[in-house]
This record gives sequence, structure tokens and C-alpha cells, in this order.
Amino acid sequence: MNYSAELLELIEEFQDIDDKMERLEMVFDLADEVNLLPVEQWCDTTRVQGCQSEAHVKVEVLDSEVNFYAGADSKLVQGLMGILTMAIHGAKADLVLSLTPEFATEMGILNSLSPSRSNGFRNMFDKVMTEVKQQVD
Amino acid sequence: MNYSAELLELIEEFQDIDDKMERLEMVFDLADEVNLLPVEQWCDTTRVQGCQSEAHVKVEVLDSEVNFYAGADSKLVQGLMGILTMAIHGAKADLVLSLTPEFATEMGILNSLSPSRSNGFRNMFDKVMTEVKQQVD
Amino acid sequence: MIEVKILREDFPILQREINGYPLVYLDNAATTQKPNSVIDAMNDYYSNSNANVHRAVHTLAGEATEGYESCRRALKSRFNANKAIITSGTTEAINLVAHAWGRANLSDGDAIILTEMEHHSDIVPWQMLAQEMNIELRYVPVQKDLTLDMELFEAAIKGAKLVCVVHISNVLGVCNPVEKIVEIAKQNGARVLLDAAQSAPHQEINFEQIGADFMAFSAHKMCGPTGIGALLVNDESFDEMQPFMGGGDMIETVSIHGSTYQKNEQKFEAGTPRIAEAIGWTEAIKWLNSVDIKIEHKRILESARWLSGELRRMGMTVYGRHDDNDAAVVSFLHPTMNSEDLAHLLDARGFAVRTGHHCAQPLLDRLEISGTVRVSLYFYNTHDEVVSFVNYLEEILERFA
Amino acid sequence: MIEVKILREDFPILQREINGYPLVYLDNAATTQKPNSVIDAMNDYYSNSNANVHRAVHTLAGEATEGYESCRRALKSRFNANKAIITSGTTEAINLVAHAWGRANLSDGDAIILTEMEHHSDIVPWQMLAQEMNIELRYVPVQKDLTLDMELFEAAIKGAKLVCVVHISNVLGVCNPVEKIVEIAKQNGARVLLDAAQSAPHQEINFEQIGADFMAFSAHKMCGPTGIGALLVNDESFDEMQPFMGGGDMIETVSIHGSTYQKNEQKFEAGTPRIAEAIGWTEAIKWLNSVDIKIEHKRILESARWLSGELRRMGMTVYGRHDDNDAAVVSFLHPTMNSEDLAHLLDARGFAVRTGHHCAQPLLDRLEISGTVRVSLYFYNTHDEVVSFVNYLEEILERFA
Ligand SMILES: Cc1ncc(COP(=O)(O)O)c(C=O)c1O
Ligand SMILES: Cc1ncc(COP(=O)(O)O)c(C=O)c1O
Repeated sequence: MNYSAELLELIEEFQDIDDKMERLEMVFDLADEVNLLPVEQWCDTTRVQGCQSEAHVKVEVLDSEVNFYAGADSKLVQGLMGILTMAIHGAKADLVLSLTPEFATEMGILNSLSPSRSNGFRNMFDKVMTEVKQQVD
Repeated sequence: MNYSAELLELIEEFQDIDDKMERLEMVFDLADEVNLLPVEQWCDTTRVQGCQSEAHVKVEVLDSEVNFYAGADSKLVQGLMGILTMAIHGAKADLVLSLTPEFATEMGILNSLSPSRSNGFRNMFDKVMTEVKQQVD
Repeated sequence: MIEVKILREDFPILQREINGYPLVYLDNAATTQKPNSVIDAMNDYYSNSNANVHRAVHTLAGEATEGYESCRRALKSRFNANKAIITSGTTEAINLVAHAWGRANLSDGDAIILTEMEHHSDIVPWQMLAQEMNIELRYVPVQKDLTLDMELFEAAIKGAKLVCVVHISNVLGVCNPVEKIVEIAKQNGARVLLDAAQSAPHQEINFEQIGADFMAFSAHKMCGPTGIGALLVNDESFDEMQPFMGGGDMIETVSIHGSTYQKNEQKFEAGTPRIAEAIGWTEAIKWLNSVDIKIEHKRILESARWLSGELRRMGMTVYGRHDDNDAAVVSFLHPTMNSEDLAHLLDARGFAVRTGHHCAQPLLDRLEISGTVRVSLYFYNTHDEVVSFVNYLEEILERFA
Repeated sequence: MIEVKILREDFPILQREINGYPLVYLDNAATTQKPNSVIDAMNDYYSNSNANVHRAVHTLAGEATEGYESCRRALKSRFNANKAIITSGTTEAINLVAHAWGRANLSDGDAIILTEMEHHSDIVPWQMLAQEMNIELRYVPVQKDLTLDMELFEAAIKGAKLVCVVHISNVLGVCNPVEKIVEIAKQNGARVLLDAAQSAPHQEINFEQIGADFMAFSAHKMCGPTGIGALLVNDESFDEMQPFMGGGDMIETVSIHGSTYQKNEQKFEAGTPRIAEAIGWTEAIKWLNSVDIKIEHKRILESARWLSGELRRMGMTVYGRHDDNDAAVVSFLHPTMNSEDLAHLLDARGFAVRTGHHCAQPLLDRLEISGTVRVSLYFYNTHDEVVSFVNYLEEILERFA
């Protein structure tokens, strides 16, 4: 996989934590990494389906560089968005398109979450990928 | 219980048998004890409800003595009727009315039968008792 | 009084650890855990007696039939009812009333009374029937004090044919005044359906004495298996019910010209029944019969009251009042923290709570919230568990809120 | 090929003795026995993972949800289907089609085709619907050779909207030409419902390839638990189905003004689902996946053929033909001896067979009999068992006939 150095470091950091609560704490902290999509811009096209909470994402590809904006009413979900931010924001579109949600599994965060939350992450990931692809094509 | 000598003997005979098939064989043999109710007389009033097979009974109390006629399309059921015949046919009505289906349980025949058959026996017993009572009153 | 420690030994799942911490199961209003006797009885059935029931001669079929029917007897005896129809749960039991009784006995323009406190399972079947038959649904409002507005109920009852009311709310734990409701309904010639999904596990219920016509509940919420529940019916209403689902076991005769149906409960139990489940449920009822339910209820209600006080002290909003007959259910909300986030953090240390709308959106609409965090206790919960819950919650709030 | 001796070790009940004799279970068309893996999985669920499913955050709820949904995946994959709705059994699955599809898509004067070979569960729901909606039911006759009269089927199909046909008869073991039936139905614009209660346990079925619209079957007849079954549906028909039972889990939103429903299979799974049962069924499907079903089928079919020959030699009338795709079911009658008496005597030595109308009275009417004795084999039955059955039957006839 073509993980950025930053993402690789994050994966390792996560793997070092045994305690589930601490892992969740780290996810919470990453909520700050998100480039906030203002609540006024939340709408049907930005909504991530299948999330128990409200979760919204927006992608812009400028000069084949991905910009990622997001927001959620759950801090945990926003933390997941923070992780995705670190993985794709500012990265080249072709690099982004080579990603799979595997990296989140490797971090161990997906099995720290209820199935509905981890499905939510997958849905978010898929939505982002689809939109990147559309804007690249 | 006021069992007749004949019935007591029969209960003992049954209790002596361990093998279920032999017990059934004895029930089969007792089918011959029945005073047959001719098939032409089988009708809704003679029918025993809740039996899987056709089973019909008729009771007459003459000079306060019970006369019992019966018939079934199952030889096993007719064997049960034979046992009832030995218990009540020719006996005094008040003696008959003091009987409970306990004697069949004591014989061990009821648990040799499927629940539907042993319910059938109980239904037959109840029907006979009701009719004896009606004719006595 | 059995010590709760001893009582807990009956439940193997209470040995479970979650993320290295002992399981603290506080989601009992969703489903309860099962004692060994229930698990073992089903095990034994499948290992030694499994067969299809009714109309069969062989030994296993006799044992299976006896096992299945013993469940019906246990239900009738525990709840003092004449007729117990076995269903797949509360939801199917209520749908059965809608189809078997409602469609045959209601007509265009009739009214049914529901309450704003109902579970979706006691709303949606009636909405579907109302649409099909042009029936009016009248919802009794929930007041600020979380009780039903009985004045509006009395006003709404005129001309209503059926009252559907939840005995104990699964969100609030509030126990509704069902005797009073039945009395008013009967005075006005209306039938009453009790949704007893939450009360059957927590109270001794005398169906005949309450005087309701129908009562629906689920085994899985009272220590029994999944996939089975019951509808109790009084004789008058039973005689008015038409068959719902057709198939094996519910018929007397079938020909290509038409069919006749059984006279007893089997008329409403089409197909191979829930045999293993019935055998498990019988054991669950025996287990409940062995518990001094009044004392245990009082004990966990005390814990719930204490918990409510602690939560309020921490700044939570608590939705509940915890009167003597209410269930030991505590619904609450943190002013800022997302409920699912809270539940995830709780789960990290083994605390199982439920969040969301609890299948009671109209009630939440009335309370102007979209969900709660719900702690629901059962007889195997200890006060120590509730204390450790409060302690950990404080830790969470310090670190995350 | 797994030796049947080894295969039998998976089934604890086969150790059972009846009246001091080893159980010889020959009532598999009524229900099959369960392998240890199925019993253990349910045990494990209740002892370690029990929780209510869907919409919950805690670990147990996640495990329960995963367990429940894994059953749906296993069904879709084994039968090659896009949609698998979980029901309480074949009977409920067929009633679901009648209510959810039939009531929404049929109208006054439409015709439904049934066959005289149907199980009551595939007759009574349609009789009820026919009465309610004024629909004509046309029964395809069974011929002397125990097959459907395909000429009359082709004549009857004109103007019919739905064909309901049993894949394998539970009385005769006859496998109907479902591909042909689907082809003719499709040419005439009719939908097809397969009652696969008896075929799902005995064949590898490719639902999509057969091209039927609906397929109903029960877990308990294929080594799974009681209380659960499924309806497979193709996408076209799925989209035409309206909700049947209302309640929790099948909704998206509920308000006092109305409700919206889920889009997927959950739309038809109201209430707390059959969680433990689904987990058990998943294991049963895995067990079946591990068996070379073609070889095992051939083996027990050979035993059934041999049995038929022996029975005829003894003067019995045998109702069955035992073609390659037929099930290993042998229905027979003694010229004079009462069938239930025979079954009682068989049970005395541990042989479990079924007697009676097998919930197929119209078929028996056509055959001009009121019942049969039925021996039905499954993969754990050995030829030795069948031989000892024949030997004991001869003994019975000598002593009693
Ligand atoms: C052909 C057929 N259809 C339907 C059924 C009904 O199945 P269930 O009783 O599991 O609903 C059976 C079994 O009894 C059957 O053999
Ligand atoms: C009050 C109430 N009614 C109905 C139900 C539905 O019960 P089930 O899902 O077992 O059918 C529940 C439980 O979810 C409940 O709490």
C-alpha cells in the first residue's frame, strides 16, 4: 500500500495501544484534524448514508490534489473523519484512489466500534472515493 | 379403589410385563373382549372425540347394571375398549361411577401409547361415565 | 430472599469479559439473559427428544408435544389466562390481534385508541390496519410528568372499539394505570389490548383480574429464548377471532373446496411451532416462579432511583419517575455529549447500555428529543454494578465532556 | 465421501434408546435431527453473546447482529439468491407472499394455480386470500403415475397470475419439474412460488437459475433449529411487496401521522428477530455445505428403493416412484392393518415413523386414501437401519396381521 509517512505513523501509534478506551480517546482527539464542513452546508448530497448519527462529507479535487471537508454530530465519527483527513487531505488524487479501507482495519479502530459505526466508516470511505473518481474523470 | 377381581388381575398381569411390545400385544388380544357395536350403529352420538381413529361407544344401564358396546377401526383402540369392557361391563352402575382412569395408568398402558391415543382413552372414559350418569339420574 | 450473588450463578453469560473487563449488562429492556436451566432444556431437547409435534405416534413426537404444550400450561397458570396463543413474539402477537380480531370486528369509521407512549410494534400494525379499513387512530398524549393524560383518554374513548396500551413504557419505565384504563374502556364497550412486553418480566400479572381482552409479550425479555412470545386472550374475544395465517396444524380438514379450522389456540398457530423455544420458555417461567419478584423488583428499583439521582447530580437530564410499580429503567441524556459516543466509551469497559429511539419515536417527539441513553436493570444486576457504572461515567465525563 | 458412521457422530440424538432399543429415526420429512455444531452454536450464543440486534453500540449487540446477519449471507450464498427474508418457517414464508405480494398485486377475478400435491401450508393461505379477494384457485391434478398433469397445467395457466407448487412432495417424495413449470409460467406472465420445504434439505438448489420468484423453506427440516425459515425473493417481486407485519426493526421512521419502512429484507422482519435460531441455522447450512449432498442423496434413495421393493413383496401398497431426483420418502399402507397401530408397534422397538394425512389431504383424496405410513430418510440413516426396519415389520405382521 502507498501510505503516506504520516498515515503510517498513525497506524503504528494505534497498533501500540491495547486498551480500547485509550484507542477511542485517540480517535476523539483526531476530531480536531478535520477541516470542518460548516453545518449550514450539510445537506442530502453531503450526507453519509447508514450512519446512526448525522455525518457529512465534501470532496474537492484541485490541481489533482484532494481537499476533504467533513463534520458530524458525534465526536467519534468526526474522529474517524480526522483519520481520513490525515490519509487523503492534500494528497494526490491517484494516490488517494489507490487506498482501501484496509488501513483502518490495520489500525484496529474498526473492531473497536459497533458494526453500525464501522459500516458508517466504510460508507463514508466509499462516498469519498466515488466523488474523487467523478472529479478526476 | 373398588376394582373387581378380574380388573385387579388384569392390572397385575400388565404390571408384570416389561417389554412394551408385549404389553401392546396384550392390548391387541383384549380387543376380543369387546361387545362389538356394529358399524351400522356408528354415528355422531357414539363417536369418541379427539381420537385419531374412528372409535365408537354405547352404554346401556339395565337394572342398574352397565352394558358396554364399542368398536374402532384400530385394533389397539379396540383393545383399550376391551380393557374398559372388563372394568365396567356387567358391573353395577354405582361401582362404575366410582372408577377413575387411574387404573389404566396403573397398568402402564397409557404411557405405552402416544399422547393422542392416551387422550383418546381418557375421552372415551369420560364419555362413558357421562352417559352412565345420565342414565342413572 | 435469594442473595443476588447466588441468583447470578444461574446466568453463564455474567462470567463474560468485554475488553478484559467483566460484562455489566444494563440492556435488559432490549432482551434479558438466560439462566442455565433454559439453555440446558433446549440443549436436552435437541440432543434427546427433537421431533415434530402433534398427531404422531412415536416416542420422540410424544415428548416434543408434551414439551410444547407444557409451555402453554405454564403461561396460563402464571398469568391466570384461559387461552394462550403462542407467537414469535410481542410484535407478532399484536399483529395477530390486528389481523385476526381487528379485520373481522372493526369497520369503516371505527376508532382505535393508542397512546404516545407505545412501542412501534403497537403503532405500526394499527396504522396499517387504519389505512386499509379507514379507521381513526386517536393517540392519548403523554404529559410533562410522563404519565398519560387520563382526562383526554376519557374524552377519546367515546365510540372507540379498541384501546391499545403499553403496560410499562420501555423508555420511561412508567407503569400505566391499566386497571383504570380497562374499567373506562369496558364502561364504553371497548376492548383492551395490553402490550406487556416490559411488564411480564417485572410483575406478577393476573390477566383475568386486570380484565383486559388481549395481552402480548415476548419470552426473550423474561429470561426465555428468542423467537417466541404469546398472546393471552379472554374467551369472549377469542371466539371473535378469525384465522390469521393458514397452514399445517391450524386446520381440522382441508379439501380443494375449502377448509375447516381447529377450535382451540392451534387455530392461530400455523405451521411447525417453536418447539425448542417453548421448552426453553417453560423453564424460564419456572425460574421466574422461583424468584420472589416483589422483593427483587424493589431492590433493583432502589438502584434505579439512586442512579437517577446520581445522573441528575452529574448534570444529565433523566426521563423517568420511578414510582413503586415502574420498571428499573433509567433513560437519560448528557447536555452536550453524543449518546452513541457515550455508549461506545461505556462498552470499552464492559458496560452494555442502549441508545437511540428505542422504537418509540412518537414518545421522543413528544419529549422533543431524538433518543436517550437507556440503562435497564434486571434481577441479576447488583447495586455494585450500578455504582461502578456511575464511577466510570464520571471518569468518561472528566476525560471527554 | 464421508462414511455414514462418521457423519452420524455429529448427531447426539442418535445415541438415544427408546424402550431399550436404539432409536431408528425415520421421520425426517417431519423434521430432521441437529448436529452438535448447531446445538453448540446456540448454546454458545446464549451463554456468551446474547443481546438484541441492530442499532446498538455494545459488544454483545454487535456479536448478535453479526450472528443474525451471517445467516442471511449463508442462505444467499447457498441458494444463490439476492434477497433472503427470515421468517418463522415455510408456513409463515408462504403467508408472507400471500399478504405482502398477493394482496398488493392480485385483484378480483385473478387466478392462482395450485396443485393437488400441495402441503396444507401452500393451500390454506391461498384459500383464505381467494375468499377475501374473490380469486379463482385452479388445482393441477395428480395423475395415476403420481406426477402432475402437465397438459392440464398448460391449459390452466392462461390468465393465471401466480403458480404455487411444491418442489418435492412430502408424502410421495416426487420431485416436480420446476424448471419446466417456471418456463411455462413465465411465458404466460405468471409468477412462481416454490414450496421447497422438502427439497432444500435434499438438493443443491440454485434459486436464480431455476428462475422462480419466491422460494419458501424451513430450517428445522434441514438440520437447523425450530422457529425459523426463509423466503427467497427475486428483485422484481421484492420491489412489488408491501409490508406485512408492522413493528420494530421494519421501520425507518414512525410518527403519529404515519411511518416509512426499511428498504431491505428487514422491511418484512418485524420485531426482535430469531437471533439464536439464525445462529444455529448458519451452522446447519455450513454442515450441509460440508456434505457431498449428491452422493448422500443417491445412497439413501437406493435404500428407499430397496425398501419399496420389500414392502411390496410383503403385500403393502407403496405410494411413490423414486426417480433420481425424488426424495428418499416411502409412503405405504398395509391392506388391513391400521396405520397408527403399526406405528405404535414400530415405536415399541425404537422405530420412529409418521402416520396420518401428512398435511396433504387433497393429495390423499385424489389417491382415495385417508393416510399413509411414511418412512423418510436423511443423510444420517444407514441401510442397516432400513434392513432392521423391514425385519421387524415382518415380525409384526406375523404376530399381528
Ligand atoms: C412440502 C411442505 N411444505 C410446507 C411445510 C410446512 O413447513 P413448516 O411446518 O416448517 O412451516 C412442510 C412441512 O411440514 C412440507 O413438507
Ligand atoms: C413495550 C414493548 N412493546 C413491544 C416490544 C416488541 O417486542 P418484540 O421485539 O419481542 O416483538 C418491545 C421490545 O422491544 C417493547 O419494549
